[in-house]
Amino acid sequence: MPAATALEATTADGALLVLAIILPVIGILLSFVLGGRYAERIAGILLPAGLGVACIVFLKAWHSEKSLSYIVGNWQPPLGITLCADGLSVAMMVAMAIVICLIGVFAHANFGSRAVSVETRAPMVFWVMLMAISGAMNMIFISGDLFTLYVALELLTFAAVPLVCLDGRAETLQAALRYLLFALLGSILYLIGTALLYGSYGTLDIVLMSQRVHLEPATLAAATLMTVGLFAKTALFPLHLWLPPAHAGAPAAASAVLSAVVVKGSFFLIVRLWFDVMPGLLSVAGAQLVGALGASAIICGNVVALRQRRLKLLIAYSTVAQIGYLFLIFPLAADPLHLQYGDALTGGMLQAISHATAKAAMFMAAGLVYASLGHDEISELGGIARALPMTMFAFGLGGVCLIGLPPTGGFLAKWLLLEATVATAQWWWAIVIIAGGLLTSAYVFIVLSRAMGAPSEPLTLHAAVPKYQEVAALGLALLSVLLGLVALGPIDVLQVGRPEAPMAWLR
Amino acid sequence: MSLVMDILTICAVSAGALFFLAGTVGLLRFPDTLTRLHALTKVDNLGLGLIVLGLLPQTSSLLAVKLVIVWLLVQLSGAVVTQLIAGAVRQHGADG
Amino acid sequence: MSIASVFDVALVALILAIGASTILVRKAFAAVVMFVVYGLLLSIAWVRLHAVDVALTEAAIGGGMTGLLLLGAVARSRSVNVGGPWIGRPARLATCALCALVVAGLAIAMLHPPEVIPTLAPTVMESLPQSGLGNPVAGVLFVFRALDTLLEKVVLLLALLGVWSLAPDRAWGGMPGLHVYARSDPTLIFLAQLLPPVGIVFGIYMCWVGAKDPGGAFQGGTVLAAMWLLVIVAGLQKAPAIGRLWLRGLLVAGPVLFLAIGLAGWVFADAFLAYPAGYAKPLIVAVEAALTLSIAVALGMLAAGPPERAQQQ
Amino acid sequence: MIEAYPLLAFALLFPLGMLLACLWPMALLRMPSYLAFAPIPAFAAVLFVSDDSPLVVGPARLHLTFALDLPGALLLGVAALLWITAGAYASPYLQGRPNRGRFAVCWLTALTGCIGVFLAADMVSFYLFLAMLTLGACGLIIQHETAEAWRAGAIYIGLGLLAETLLLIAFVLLAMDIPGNGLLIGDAAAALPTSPHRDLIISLLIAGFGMKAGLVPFHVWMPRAYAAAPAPAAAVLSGAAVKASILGMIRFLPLDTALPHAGTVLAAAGLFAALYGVVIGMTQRRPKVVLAYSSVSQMGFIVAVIGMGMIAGDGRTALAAIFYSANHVLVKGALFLSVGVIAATGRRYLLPILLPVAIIAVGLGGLPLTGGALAKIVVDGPLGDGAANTVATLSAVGTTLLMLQFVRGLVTTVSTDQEATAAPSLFWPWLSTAAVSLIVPWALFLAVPEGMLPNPLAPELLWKALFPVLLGAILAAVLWRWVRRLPHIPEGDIVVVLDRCAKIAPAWGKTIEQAEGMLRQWHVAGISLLALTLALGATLLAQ
Amino acid sequence: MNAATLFGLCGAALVGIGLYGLITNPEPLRKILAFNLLGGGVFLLFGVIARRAAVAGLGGDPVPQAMVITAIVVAFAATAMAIALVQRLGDETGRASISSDSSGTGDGEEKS
Repeated sequence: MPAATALEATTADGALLVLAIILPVIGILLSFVLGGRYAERIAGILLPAGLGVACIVFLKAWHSEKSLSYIVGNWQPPLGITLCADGLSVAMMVAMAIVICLIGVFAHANFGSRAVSVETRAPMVFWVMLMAISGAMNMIFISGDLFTLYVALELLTFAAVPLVCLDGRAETLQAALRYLLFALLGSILYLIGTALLYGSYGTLDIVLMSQRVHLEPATLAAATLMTVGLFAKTALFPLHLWLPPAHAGAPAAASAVLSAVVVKGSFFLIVRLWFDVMPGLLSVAGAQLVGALGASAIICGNVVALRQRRLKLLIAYSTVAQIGYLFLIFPLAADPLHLQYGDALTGGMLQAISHATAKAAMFMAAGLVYASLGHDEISELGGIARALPMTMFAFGLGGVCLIGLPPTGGFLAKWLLLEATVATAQWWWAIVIIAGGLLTSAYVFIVLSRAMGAPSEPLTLHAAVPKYQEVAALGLALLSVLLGLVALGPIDVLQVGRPEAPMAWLR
Repeated sequence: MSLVMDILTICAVSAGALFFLAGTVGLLRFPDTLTRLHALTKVDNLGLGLIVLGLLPQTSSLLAVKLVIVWLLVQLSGAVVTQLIAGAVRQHGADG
Repeated sequence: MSIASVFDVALVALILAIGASTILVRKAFAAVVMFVVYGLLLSIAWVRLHAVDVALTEAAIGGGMTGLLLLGAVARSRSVNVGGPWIGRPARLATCALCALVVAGLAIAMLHPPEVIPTLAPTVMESLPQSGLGNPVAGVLFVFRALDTLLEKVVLLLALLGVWSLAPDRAWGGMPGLHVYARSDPTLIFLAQLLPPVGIVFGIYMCWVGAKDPGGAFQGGTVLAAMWLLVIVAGLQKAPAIGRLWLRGLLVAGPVLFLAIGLAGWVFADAFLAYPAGYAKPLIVAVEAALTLSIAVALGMLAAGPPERAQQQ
Repeated sequence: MIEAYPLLAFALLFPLGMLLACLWPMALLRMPSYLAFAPIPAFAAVLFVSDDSPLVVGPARLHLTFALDLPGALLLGVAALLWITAGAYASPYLQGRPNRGRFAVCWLTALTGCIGVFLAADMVSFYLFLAMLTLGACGLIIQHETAEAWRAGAIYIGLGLLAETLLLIAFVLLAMDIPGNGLLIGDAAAALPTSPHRDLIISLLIAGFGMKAGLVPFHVWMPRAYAAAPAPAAAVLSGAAVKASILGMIRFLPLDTALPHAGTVLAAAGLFAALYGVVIGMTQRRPKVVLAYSSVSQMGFIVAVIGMGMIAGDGRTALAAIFYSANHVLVKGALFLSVGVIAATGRRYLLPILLPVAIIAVGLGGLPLTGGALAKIVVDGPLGDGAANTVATLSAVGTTLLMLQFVRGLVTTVSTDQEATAAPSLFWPWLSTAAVSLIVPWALFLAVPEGMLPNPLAPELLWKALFPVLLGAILAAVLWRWVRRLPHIPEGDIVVVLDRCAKIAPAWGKTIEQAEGMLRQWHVAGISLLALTLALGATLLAQ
Repeated sequence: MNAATLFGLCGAALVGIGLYGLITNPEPLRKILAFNLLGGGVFLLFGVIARRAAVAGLGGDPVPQAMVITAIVVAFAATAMAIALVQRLGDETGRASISSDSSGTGDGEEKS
């Protein structure tokens, strides 16, 4: 066996990581053979199983306070591939698994395939793609190799694009095409980066790379191209052209998974890149640039959301804005001056997780509103709060989380970010965070007040909404509210495997 | 012996290259599809044939067989494609 | 300057010229033709870079299959009014300038290689005997980075499902729309009868030889797929309905076997995707064989497009 | 004495439990009848808890802490009384009106928030319950669902959230200054004078709490909200809920340390609001709006007292301000409730009801022997003898004037049915509030040890209190007699300016939207991608 | 300058050409074409890096070569999907373009 400079080893429960990846793969293969009629059943077994695996991994990492790792095929890096789950990975894994499972519950109404006798298109595609997204996300969270991450990224894109145009209307096809092409542009830029990095260091293993990395032209070009490529896939502000039509046009369950889960994949990779692969390489000016993009995303996304006439477009633009918050962690924690300041990273991750739960709930609620009204014009929402109280309550709770009122996860995340702005003396980001919160509350209030107002003409509901769909949305919304309670302990897990910097405010 | 073989190779390959050149010029300069096809087929047949012929003395026997197979396959596909294009031209008129 | 460098410079110039004209030429059809040429030239470049495996793949998939797809798309989109507004000159100039700057950055990165160029080649050669394979690229694909290869197969399947998902609801389970190009020309039928036997032998040979020489599952699979498509286009056989069980079975056979052997490695060789000592080569060859079939079917169906006609029973 | 722990817990959990019970439709249906019971445990806690040992909830890492200190207890006690009577008043008031369930939910939310704020001893729970209070109050304001109510609700929640975000920043800054990892308000206030961000934090706190307290120019929400809310809701909002800001100022601002600059600002703003509320209030006709402007004036006065305390660095100011607030809680509550009672009463039975209303109302201006007079005596010390005292006297004159204006307006709202009487279930809660508002200040005053405060029955003090009232009455008479037309100022006065700003905002929004639409074009996005690549590369290179 | 560097520069230039085409050409098919061209350039970079790292007995580092094979297949899958999308879009609208909001105000979504 070749001797690597730093020997990585399979840890005791590392095998669980393999399971987290291959469970969805098994599901996809089985669905192909057994056909679409069984796809839902297969997903119904494998997605909760994946959640179970994620929970176990989470608990192991939390209790042992160590990362889990697994060396695939017993081939040490740089030759082989490792899987490694640190604190960030396990937290995201569990959160995304929960969101995906609840989306699965919600989707049963639209994509249920148990009753039909022949395979039909939409259910087959939806469930397979949902499993693929879950597998790809797990892969992104735990892979320790930059090229495997590229494959996982593509897996994610290929699973996400068909979900956008599941209903086959021309405008959703257009949105899907836009999304696909722009995402491909993003991933090809990422691929250039991996090539250059391999050329410079002879490895793509994250751990080895972080030991060898230093500033030279190829690394610089690689870092830039990879970051910008991932920006494009995350829909960071000026590169968000594909997001609003794609997320607003997709069926509700698909919108939820796209907005809540899929964009977090490429974001996570950016975090990996700057915090684990090349820690300290981001210059102060670069970090400020990224932060500025995030800030403009917050302001611009929120303002445009405020001006939308359709509910789903409003929520989609709100996603554009919320993505902006995620990128504030770079000026607050990623540049060499502040690298030791872990709170902002924790806040950013928490923001990603609470946005996932809240946004999924809001998209589900919007979908239910659409289903029962037959449209989602905000000005025509009058009376819907009385017809679907639980749904609008879920929407409201999700909105409260986005605004950042306590005790929601959004509050805790913003608190941590604000604290970081103070600690690093960068008050200008605090202004953006606050202004974003106010704009968010404005559009949440507008929607809720319309929904609670009286209808202009007697409300006729197009379809009855199944109770469990409302419960799924409400469950996610409650989750986003209760996320603030992770401050009581589980938040520590985010620090597992990080080099230093315990939480300043909980010490 | 090897000198003779080398000379044969040089001659044959050069002649083949010449055919390719002529064929390419023809492809670019000829006025319509059918005449262009005519130029192309010459290249396929003779140019490639001469080059393969020229290379044969330089290779081992297994590789020689492979080279001949390559030539045959190109012959086959070239002939068929030419037929198809010509047929299409006759049907729709030469607009491409 | 040696003949080789003259050739290289000429090749690079040609590639760039063809590449630029692919972008700049007005007609889409001409652009696609240019692109096919570009693919072939690239595979020559790959040979010059001593990467014959990649050259084969590039020629078969990058140039051939992609070219086929694009040609088909151009042929079909001719009737519809394609195109939007052209982008104004200032924007084009700006894009051009920015692209040039990006290229300059990349060029600087390429011109400044590290002092000691890192390589894994010795490591690979050192570990390769354990797998029993002779082709280092196959070794990397199926032994050291097997996880990537496995996932990539899943990507292929997902892309196929993605293509299928674009079918209208009523056509689900039916036949792909390849019949659009189908024409019963006697010459074509002649070719479709003559070529496939040769092609099949060749494809299998490529897969088999991949264990020790350039070649392998991808290249072999592509050749098989091409033969299959030829038969379909000639109208000798219909494209299979996507709901067929045998089709689904073939599609997943490769990945399933791969996964199964990977899982078996967990039991017998102590790690996922590890091969038991001594059995590595036969197992890998088996996986490659199954993958060749799966890849052939997947590529063929990808090229055939989404189903368009309901299945006629 | 009884252990503090279970009582405090019960005080919070009881309304919270009732709130959660509303998830069950049957309970929701009946809830409006039981609103009066929700604050009883809190009141009991005030009566029976003697020490201020804290209640700590949650594990050691991040806990919520609740405690009953003297200011909190005083306010909580009177607020709980008001919540009880107003709750009793609300149940018949709601009879047969739409949205009863939502009213109950919002009521309980606001109540829980109110109790929580008064009890909170750490910043997180303070913020949490303040937010709850705001949300519940907003729900109460939009109860009638008229256009006016929606507008009032929007303004209220907008300003409320703005205030809370300002407070949030202040809290974050404070949390950084506390040694260790605690988040207790007491520690924060103690650490504030030496904090590096002291001035910033104090400005944020003053701005945040000032918005909540309705300081000019952030008072715009008050007239609209109180006018739009149903009478019982207006009573608790203007009486109890708004006092959260006063309590917040007292808890967070370091009154023991002399901070002359901040104190002067606060005092000036408060005194200005005290006069401004009177002047604008005089131009109003609707009784509820007049009462709202009176609230602006009274809250301004209390803030001024706190500001004077800050100038002097006198810790006893806190209690004085709290005493004044406690009186205001009950009086304002009783007056708002009377609006509903009078509206249900015919001209024939008007006098027996109008008389106590008038006494209580004028009491706010300092009529001798009422709570108002006592409150004026209590705050006399902190205000000192300077200009502030003159302004205070002026304010007392103005308040009398304003209250007479209120009574005058009230008379015009009597029921058209000569014989009508208010339902007993409406009448008795009002009467008890009125009685309580007269008795409780005395009880509190007498609880203060002898000698600390002057004797309220001393003749010179009686005259000092009576003189502004008389002056006010004379002025009122003059004003009504000879000045026919007072200028009409729209409710919420400067909100009109805000409206104009609101018209400009969409234009900006439109510009941003158009720019965003342009950025979403494919080639523009592509160019920005390339530009971004180069910019990021350049910044990395610059390292 | 050795052959590897020459091809490296060629790859870089192809990336530029591909990016230009992808950004400026309004036709989706041509964008897909440009994407493939761009991909070819990127793969060439991999090949150059492999070639640069050649050791005795081996023409190049096999690891990047293997990665390129994987990437080529992925790119083909992407192309197939994009083309299928373009064709379906063409079928639905009779007009295949992804710039619905060419007027620049972004009201393309609101038409529906």
